[in-house]
Amino acid sequence: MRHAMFWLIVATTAVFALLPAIGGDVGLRESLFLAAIAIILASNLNLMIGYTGYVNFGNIVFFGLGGYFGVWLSAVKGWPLLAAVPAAGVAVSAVALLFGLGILRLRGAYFALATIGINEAVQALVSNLDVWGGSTGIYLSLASYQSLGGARQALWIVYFLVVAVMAASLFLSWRIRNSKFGLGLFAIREDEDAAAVLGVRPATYKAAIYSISGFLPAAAGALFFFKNGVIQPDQAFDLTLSTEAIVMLMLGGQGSVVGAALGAFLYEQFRGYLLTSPMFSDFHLVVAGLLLLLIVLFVPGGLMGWLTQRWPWMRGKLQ
Amino acid sequence: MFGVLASMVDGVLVGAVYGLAAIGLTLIWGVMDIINLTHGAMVALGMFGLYLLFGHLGLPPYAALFPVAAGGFVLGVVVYWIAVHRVINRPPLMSLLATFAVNMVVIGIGTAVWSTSPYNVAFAVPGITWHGFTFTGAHILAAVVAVLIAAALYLFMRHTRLGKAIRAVASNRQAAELMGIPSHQVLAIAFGLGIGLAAVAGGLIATLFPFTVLSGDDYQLKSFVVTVLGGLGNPAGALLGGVLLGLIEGGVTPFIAVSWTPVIEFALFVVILIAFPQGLFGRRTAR
Amino acid sequence: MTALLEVSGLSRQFGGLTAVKDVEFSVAEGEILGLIGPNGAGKSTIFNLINGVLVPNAGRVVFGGTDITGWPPYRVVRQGLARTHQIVRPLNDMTVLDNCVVGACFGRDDMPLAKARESAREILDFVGMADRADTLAQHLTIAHKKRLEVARALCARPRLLLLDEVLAGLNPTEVGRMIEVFKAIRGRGVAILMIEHLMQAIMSLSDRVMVLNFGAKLAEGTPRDVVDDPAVVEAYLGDPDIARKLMEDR
Amino acid sequence: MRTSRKVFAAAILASAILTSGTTSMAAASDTVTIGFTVSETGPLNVDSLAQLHGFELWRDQVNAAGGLKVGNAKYKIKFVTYDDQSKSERVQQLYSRLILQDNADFLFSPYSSNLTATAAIISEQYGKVMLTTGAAEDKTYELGNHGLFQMYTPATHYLSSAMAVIKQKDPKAKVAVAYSDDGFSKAVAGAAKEEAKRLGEPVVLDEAYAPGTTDFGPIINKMISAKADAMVGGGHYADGATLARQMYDQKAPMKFICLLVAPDSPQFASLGDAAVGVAVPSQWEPSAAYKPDFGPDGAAFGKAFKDKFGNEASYHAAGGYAAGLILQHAIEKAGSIDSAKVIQALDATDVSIFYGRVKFATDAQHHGLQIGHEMVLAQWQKKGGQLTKEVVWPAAAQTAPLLYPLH
Repeated sequence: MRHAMFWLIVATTAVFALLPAIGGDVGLRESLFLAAIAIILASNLNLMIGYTGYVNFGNIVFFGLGGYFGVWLSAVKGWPLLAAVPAAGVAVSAVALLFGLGILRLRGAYFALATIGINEAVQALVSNLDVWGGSTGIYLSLASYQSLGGARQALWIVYFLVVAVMAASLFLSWRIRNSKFGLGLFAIREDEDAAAVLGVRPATYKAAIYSISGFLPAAAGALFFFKNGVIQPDQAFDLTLSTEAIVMLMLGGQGSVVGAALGAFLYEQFRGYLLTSPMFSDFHLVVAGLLLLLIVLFVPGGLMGWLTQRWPWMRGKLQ
Repeated sequence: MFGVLASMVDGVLVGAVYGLAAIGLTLIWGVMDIINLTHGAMVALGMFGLYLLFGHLGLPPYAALFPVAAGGFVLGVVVYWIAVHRVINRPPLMSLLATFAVNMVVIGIGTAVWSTSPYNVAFAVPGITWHGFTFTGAHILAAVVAVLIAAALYLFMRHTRLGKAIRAVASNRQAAELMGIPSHQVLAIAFGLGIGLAAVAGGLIATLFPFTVLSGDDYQLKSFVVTVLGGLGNPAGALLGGVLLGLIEGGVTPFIAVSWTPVIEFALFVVILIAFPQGLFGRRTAR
Repeated sequence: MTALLEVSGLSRQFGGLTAVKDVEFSVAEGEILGLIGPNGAGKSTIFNLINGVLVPNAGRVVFGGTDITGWPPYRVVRQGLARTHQIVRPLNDMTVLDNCVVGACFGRDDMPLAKARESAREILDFVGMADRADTLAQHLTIAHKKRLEVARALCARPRLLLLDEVLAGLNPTEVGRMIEVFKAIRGRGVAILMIEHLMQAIMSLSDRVMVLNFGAKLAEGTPRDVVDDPAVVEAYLGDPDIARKLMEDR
Repeated sequence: MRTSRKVFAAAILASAILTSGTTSMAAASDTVTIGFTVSETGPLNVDSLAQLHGFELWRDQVNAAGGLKVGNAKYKIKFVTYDDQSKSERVQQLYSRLILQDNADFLFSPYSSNLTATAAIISEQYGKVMLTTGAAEDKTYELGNHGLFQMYTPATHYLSSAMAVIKQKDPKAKVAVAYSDDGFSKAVAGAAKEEAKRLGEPVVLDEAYAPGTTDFGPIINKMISAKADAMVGGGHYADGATLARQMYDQKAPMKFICLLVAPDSPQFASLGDAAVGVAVPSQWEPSAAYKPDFGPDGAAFGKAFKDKFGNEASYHAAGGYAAGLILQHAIEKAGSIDSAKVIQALDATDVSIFYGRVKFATDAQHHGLQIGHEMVLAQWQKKGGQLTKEVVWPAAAQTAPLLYPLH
């Protein structure tokens, strides 16, 4: 059963990597690129919301900060992309640890609010940071892609790296879910005080998972904005992206590895469809909002919750 | 020197309106322990409500506040029964998301109808000029109206049966039900009141500044800051918190670049949330 | 007998109210000490002070020779001192087995996951809940939730178990079963400090009994001594006849 | 387990169908497809939609005349557009889609410099031509692109005429610079400050405000405190209009006000008296009478636009129309719709249209930067109780004398 999950992750990764590569289909690549980013965001958010029960409403701050560190290191400081991306992850994890020690004293909705505050504060701060170009942000010249063999090849490389980060996110979610660490997190989610009485050290666990959940989104942010060619504060710290990640998680089912990924994938495709369909392009927000409302009111467990409720035997198999 | 003072007076005037906007949020928060993420959308609807009543029906702006409030109240009750009623006893994530979903729907419809272009309520009230600095009449009136509404709310909560029922439900839902208070009706009314207040605040803001469908979000964020400053679920604190926020904004802007104000604002928000989870004034109740 | 737990001068105020006042007692290795007293006497507060949920204003808690005063709960349990809650606190959305695995994982032995799972199954078998291992904790009956609470605490492989009114709310059959479990626990050499209102049970199980009233120790001794103590009878037991009957049932 | 894999596979399949639902239809041989994204929603939508109207007018006129002339053939023009929501998130996906699925032959840029830079990474790879309007920042053309061609005068030149006017009228005027904290406005303001330094005008206030700002009270108080005589800056429509209105409401004693973008829009007249005297650097004005070598003259364009959309054309609209016109000119010159040939033709372009002269830089450092076009300074004035926008600078294009000081 454990191996089944492993192979599922391998198979998903392979599909993502190979499907567009075989035909050289850039359109499919672009669409899967956004899906992979969504899966990364939702999976790592799942570590906080689904596993630990803490609602990180400002989760996009990791993505944005990672983007800034990554673009700055690669475009301004001339680091190779392969060094800049993990460095962005490490830097953001370190920053997250600092934030986490402060705000993780808060619980429930208070924590959620504080995460919004952090995202807004960071955005406002970065807008004033001249090293990072302030509100103008940082532009990459096409020459930045030369070391990867030109823009065309660079975009493929970035895509494969994003798929790798996605695979790492899924793998991380799965390993944590089945680890002692994960068990401690679940205990915190269910009842933080009871967990402490059982020997779980909540403060350490929470700070650790908050920091860990920032690592891969930061790497994804570095890759996304490298490919995007420009990074500016309002795109990097866009709160709606944060909330969309939550919607994805709800759609798939919080707490579940497959659920987070599936929710992200489906939502992303759905959004893309709504945006480009002439009938719904005006109403994509309305449709997405109604969908979310219906899930919250009637299927709070999301897709996976619903499936395991109908077929309880799936519960054990899908973790 | 006069510049700093003028800036602070302006801050207080605008702050009273921030406070009014925050009262709607904090009332709902205090009574039903729900952070209402439709707040911003409702503020925006209030803006457009005033715009339509003033621009198309020709109502005087301050008279138009009454139908705006009434409309907000009705909408709030409807939203309560559709989206909030079922999530009220569930984990905080659920009520956050339910209200956020409503927010998306309202903003989505608003965007389709009004696009995201800016709108303007074009009217002016003569102001007061003092050492070359002018305080516009609209600012002064908005602050006065905000304080009047806050006072009316206070009296309502203290001295009417319904107000007392709301406070009873806020402090202990089960106990209130045992005393024969139909808690869900009361909650629906409280939610309606909160939305009505958000809408009125939106209407007042529309008399001061131009707005788009998305403007409500800014005031929602400010309302969070104000709420945290003033104490969660505390209407009087919210008004004070609003004025305080306005003062801070007005007090620091003469000395630093305005682009740093949001940094200070949100850093303050996070720090106060961590250091004083009860807010600077008072406790976490609606009493 | 060497003392496993030594509590001395323990005090705690809430605002102006003194909940626990200068309490002193000890529990020996393998002993069962019953803690009784009227509602609000400070019994649960003492548990909270011992396991670190609350920090005492004064006094010392020494466990197995280590001063654990003011330690946070997660450190206390790793030292081998586990507890149950008066109002059960199951980890609702987790299976019964996982609830116990948490206890085992983070308990005294700091077990790896696989070993903890094994150990948890063994404990579930021991308390007679093996057949419920895969049920979600929230779906259990109250009796089973109580038993889960005990099982989970046991999984930490404690040397001392604090039981907070585990029998309350159970029907006589269930009480009987639970008492069997307690006896078996003692059989394993685990000391127990128990709060209980069910006199019959506490009198029959305890080696010694301590009576608490208004946050202070009123009496301490064998069940017989305590039942015969007029102060205890007045403060808590009320009717001397009932007290006598309790001892006869023993 | 099996089920989960099936579910997942089904989901992938379903979405694959969703994404590839619109299988690319090969463009019919007698049409030219032009693709671009429009900011239908979000903060850029006013300017972006004005620009779209310009594009549309051009398309309809060309199609009504039988189509684009390429050699002996005539091609009808077809647009494919998507909403980018004023965000860069999907821009690359949408431009990839435009190029690969919708088979766009040519591209227009999204509105704004940053979205354009993002889109250019895609267009450049496929050697596509992308005409930009509303991407005024110089640095967008310093990134190494070959197919990007700018229709607007670059940002660094926006306020030079305003600074010159101030110098001429009052050499000792104290200048306040307050601008939206976005790339374009910042670049404009930065250049204006340089220019002020060069001309010896003291800058007494230098403030950037967040792009969504609606309350300018604090900044206006600062201007008054600093005793500024002239104010230059602004950003886009919403903030500019608000700033003008609040300066009027708060009786800021400015002798000269010049704002970016906003006062150019016909909507600005709705400010009433608050609009009087506000100047704007403009890419184009209906009254500016350039003699075109190609296409309609300004009056004809302005009339056609008003007939079609019911309002005066702003310079965004004119820029959109001009972009179409320049593309048409290059295609006709190249006699081909092959991108490489059209790029050559654009490199060689030096033509006057109703919008003024258009010529692109061809050096590697600034390829595609607009170097032919010059801006005018327009000012709202009251004539017989009617608000009109007059060209006040340079003297050659002047339709009315400058109003200075305002108070």
